Amino acid sequence: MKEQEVTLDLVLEHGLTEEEYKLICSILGRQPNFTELGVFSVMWSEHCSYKNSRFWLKKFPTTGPRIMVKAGDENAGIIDIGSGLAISFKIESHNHPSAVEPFQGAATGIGGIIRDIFTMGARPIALMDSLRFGKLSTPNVRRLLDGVVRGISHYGNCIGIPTVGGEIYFDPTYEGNPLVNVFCLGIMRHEDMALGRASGVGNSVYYVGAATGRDGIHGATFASEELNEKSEERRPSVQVGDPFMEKLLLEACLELLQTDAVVGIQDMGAAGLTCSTCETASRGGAGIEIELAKVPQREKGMIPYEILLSESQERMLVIVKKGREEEVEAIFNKWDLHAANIGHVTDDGMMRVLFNGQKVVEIPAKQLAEDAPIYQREFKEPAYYKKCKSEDLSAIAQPSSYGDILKKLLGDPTIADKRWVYEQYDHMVITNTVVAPGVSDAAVLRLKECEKLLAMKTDCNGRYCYLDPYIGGMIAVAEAARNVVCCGAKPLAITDCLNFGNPMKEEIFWQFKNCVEGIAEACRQFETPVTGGNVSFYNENPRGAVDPTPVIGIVGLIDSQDHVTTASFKKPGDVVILLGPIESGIGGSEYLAIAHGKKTGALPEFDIELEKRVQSVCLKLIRDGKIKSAHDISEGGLAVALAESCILGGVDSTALGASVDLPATSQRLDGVLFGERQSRILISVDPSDVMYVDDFAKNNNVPVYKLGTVENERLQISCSGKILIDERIADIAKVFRSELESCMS
Amino acid sequence: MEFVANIVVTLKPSVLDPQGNTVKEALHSMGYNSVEDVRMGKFMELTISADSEQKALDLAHDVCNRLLVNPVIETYTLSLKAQTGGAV
Amino acid sequence: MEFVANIVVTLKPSVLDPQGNTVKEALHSMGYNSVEDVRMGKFMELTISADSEQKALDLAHDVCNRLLVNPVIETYTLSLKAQTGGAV
Amino acid sequence: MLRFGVVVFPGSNCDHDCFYAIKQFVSKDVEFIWHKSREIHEFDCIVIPGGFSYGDYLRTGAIARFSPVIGQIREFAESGKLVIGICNGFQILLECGLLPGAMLRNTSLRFICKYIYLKTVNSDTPFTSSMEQGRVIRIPIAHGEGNYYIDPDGLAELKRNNQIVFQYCDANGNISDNTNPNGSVENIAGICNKAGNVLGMMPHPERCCDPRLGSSDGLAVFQSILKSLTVSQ
Ligand SMILES: Nc1ncnc2c1ncn2[C@@H]1O[C@H](COP(=O)(O)OP(=O)(O)O)[C@@H](O)[C@H]1O
Ligand SMILES: [Mg+2]
Repeated sequence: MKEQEVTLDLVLEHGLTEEEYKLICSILGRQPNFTELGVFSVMWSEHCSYKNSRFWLKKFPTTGPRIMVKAGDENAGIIDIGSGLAISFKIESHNHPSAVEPFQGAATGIGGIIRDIFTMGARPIALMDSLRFGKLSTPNVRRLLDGVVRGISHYGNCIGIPTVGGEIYFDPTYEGNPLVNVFCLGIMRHEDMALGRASGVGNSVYYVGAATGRDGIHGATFASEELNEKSEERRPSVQVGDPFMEKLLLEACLELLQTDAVVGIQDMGAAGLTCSTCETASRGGAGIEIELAKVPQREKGMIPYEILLSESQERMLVIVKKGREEEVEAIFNKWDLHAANIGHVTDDGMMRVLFNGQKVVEIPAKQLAEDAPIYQREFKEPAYYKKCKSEDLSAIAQPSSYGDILKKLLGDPTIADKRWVYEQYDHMVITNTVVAPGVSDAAVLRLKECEKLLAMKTDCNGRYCYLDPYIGGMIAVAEAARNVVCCGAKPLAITDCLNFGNPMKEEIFWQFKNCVEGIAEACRQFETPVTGGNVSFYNENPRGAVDPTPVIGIVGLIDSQDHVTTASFKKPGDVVILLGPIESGIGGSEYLAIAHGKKTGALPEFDIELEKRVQSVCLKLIRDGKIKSAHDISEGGLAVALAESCILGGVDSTALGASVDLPATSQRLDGVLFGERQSRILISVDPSDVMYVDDFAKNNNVPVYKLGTVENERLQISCSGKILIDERIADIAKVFRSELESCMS
Repeated sequence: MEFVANIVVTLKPSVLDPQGNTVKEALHSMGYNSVEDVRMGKFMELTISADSEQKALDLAHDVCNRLLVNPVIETYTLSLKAQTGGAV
Repeated sequence: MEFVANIVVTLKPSVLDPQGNTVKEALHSMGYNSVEDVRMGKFMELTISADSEQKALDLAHDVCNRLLVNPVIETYTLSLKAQTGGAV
Repeated sequence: MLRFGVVVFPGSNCDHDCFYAIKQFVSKDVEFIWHKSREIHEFDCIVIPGGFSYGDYLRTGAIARFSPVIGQIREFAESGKLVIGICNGFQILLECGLLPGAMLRNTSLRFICKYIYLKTVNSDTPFTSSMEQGRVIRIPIAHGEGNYYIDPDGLAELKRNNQIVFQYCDANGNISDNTNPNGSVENIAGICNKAGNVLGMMPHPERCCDPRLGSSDGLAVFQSILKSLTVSQ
């Protein structure tokens, strides 16, 4: 690569506007040189600056009694969980890299999110993955799924952090633009918290980890564009991950943070060296000066522009107290890592970069890091919205066999068991996994440091968000919360990954804004502040934008092992009870999509007050020891939830069944069976506790239905005596367990 | 006729090779300091039945491009020779 | 002087090659039925500085026997050439 | 008190799990051993834990065998003391020749993490002494290369010396191709050396010592070690 003259064309090519360029000139008091232009373009890209989303992200509640570090202040938020312990967690997207190179794209996504967590001083103890693909009937989709799962498996297993949960949806909307969102959670003692700040004039700036190559130059700007044939040409920006290097970095950094030799630490993620230097300086209210010739380099002849913008993986920046350098170098040496002292902290607030002694960049760090323009994009309600909402679904015929529909839904890869995926992930290493993937609505981890446990899950139904972004956004939070409640946890806080199309399109921005408002409202209602997250725009393929998909990662706290509850029925004779309303429309359901090929309709009624009551009644009953199993009713509705609680109930061939009779209804039966009304939890209780549960729910104004009993071998569902479904568990279990695998082999 | 295609797939020169690096470091710590660089790749041997050398060659290239090689990060070289002694 | 050693490591014929089998089956399902067999191996390229070709060769063999190849399951072939143009 | 040492290589990742399981359930006296150490004779049992030493680059366990600690472990083993390698630890023991055979990739070519059943076919080792012959335990595996290979002569020798310790089976102890998760020769999941004091096994006993995690069957392995060490002291 060669240095170029800065012209307006070049500015535009860098994804900056003419106005932004003027602003840059006024910050500098002169024109930027080529390198500085590159630096501004990555820092002011959508990916790094959130210039199109920041205005709306401010709507999220971010404070609460447990918040120790707020969203946006550092790489990730920190939440107090008592006993002197805190957790840090975050979710991030790696959609575009994964579309181009699924294995490495997903692998480096895992690497990136792990660095975000240990840079806070937390030891990462869990990963989750939230994935969206097109339909598996397409060979290319199978290739993508295979590559993404292998990539996550490769990186997560090697570094030794269990992937304990996640979710996958398959829908044509994601074809050609898969979503790969990854979540990491870490734990620390309060006093081990580390911050990404550079301060103390004269302190040393260390570069540690992998050498810099020409990887991913303009990765950040690449993530801020739509995918098209041109992206193919940009393929060199694909990076290769090295989980072994990251494992060494992780151990070395955590060991280092046990000393008090470190002032600040920050990972080099998007926009690499550029971002980490100007952000640490800006947060620390200081300046920073580095010499690029001292940066370890993998390739020959790199120019400053390339070194500064490279997104090579597995690198960290560490600000070390003056005089403590030897101690720090000894720790890196122990872990066979090369650490280079590349500069020092200054007091003039400048990000100054030298190359062989020659000044190549001089920019006020704070303005570079924080003063990117913020835009309020135009938005407009799309035409489809009212049309779908008012669509008359009464003409849709009832299926001829409810049993066949049940099997079809259970074998639908979106609903079917994801064993083929999670068995490729080490989900047990670190030996905390009390509730493993596939067992319940959320994962549960014990903590070796205290009696409490954590429950966690990611969730989002993009179809709901398409049909009604505001309600869909609320539901994403509500369902995530319901999932951890079913495990016996009190929801603590959330992180979000907002996957949308091109924000310059007004109708897309309308979806974005409404989802954000829905999420913000739900978070206020559930008192679960947002601790951080990520925005991924430009998720489009030639046919248009993906469904709006604001993935919510949630973490809940369980007080005691006794409260841990799973989704499976436990014993024949136990009573099956529904907490929440029984009737449901079919709008927006997986049933409507799978059995009738329709993505439309008004979503079933959603009342957040009712949702809160259902959740708190369920949690209270769990804590009082009255509930033997609890399962959230989601995709596939009541019938699928019943089937799952039966199937999950057995070890190997001894699955349990159930016999339930639904109360007479004037509503459509496919809706009652397969509709996806929210605010519903399927529980089973000991016969002696039925009265108590019934009274308690009613007293708290939660609808409650005694549906039937846990049995052996068969699932029978009738409605006021008339049999609707009667299937052998062995048969439906086979469909549920094997469908994803048979699609993939 | 039968042909054997030997295919060597390597990472493009600018792509990070974590395996190669780690092996190099290991060799250095074993005292083999004169090994200056290590790059790792894949080797594949395909036995192909075809009417002519040209057809076998075309097929081998086709298979490389479609399945065996990931053009995003890899390149390959191919050599073909007729299998002497007929069928194995 | 600089030399480049190309090393091909393959599984011994008596050892089952699950990867090669899987690739073969994938090729068959893509319609490439004329691919009769696939064997997978590893390729390694070592850059060695040495006084003579013989020394470089000895070193490369040494490194293969000590680290790069597991004789229980693998065999290897080695070829060496002088790096033209000297140091890179 | 009996001293356990857990070896840490760059890239080991079940080191803390082994340490924790031993400390909680087996012996308070457990320490980490950094792979560059040259002094291990004060320990009674060495545990080589699972993980991805050196990223498992080149071959699993191939690079780790050149760590200084391996020479020590060799002497330790030759003196008759107990060494157990779990998963990556097993792979390292194969690479350094303390156990015969080699590992290939799972026939599925995928990493597999799940609970399986394991049959104790030799209860006459220090690692299985507290289990009855034929006992079936439920225990997790988590590996991409656990497909144990040994040539026919080697296999005959293993059998002759009664070195096969664990085999993959079903809940009732039946051993068949259907219960072979990775393609291992004769469903072999664990073997010992001729003298019986070095064991390698792919499944993870340290992951199932705590009943909270779903099974405590793995404890039997550590209890056996404890028992035989106590007897020999
Ligand atoms: N990509 C994945 N990675 C790991 N675990 C997954 C993944 N997808 C689903 N799971 C696990 O499978 C189980 C069911 O998940 P899901 O179908 O999302 O349930 P629900 O409908 O209750 O939200 C959960 O334990 C979940 O963590
Ligand atoms: Mg759920």
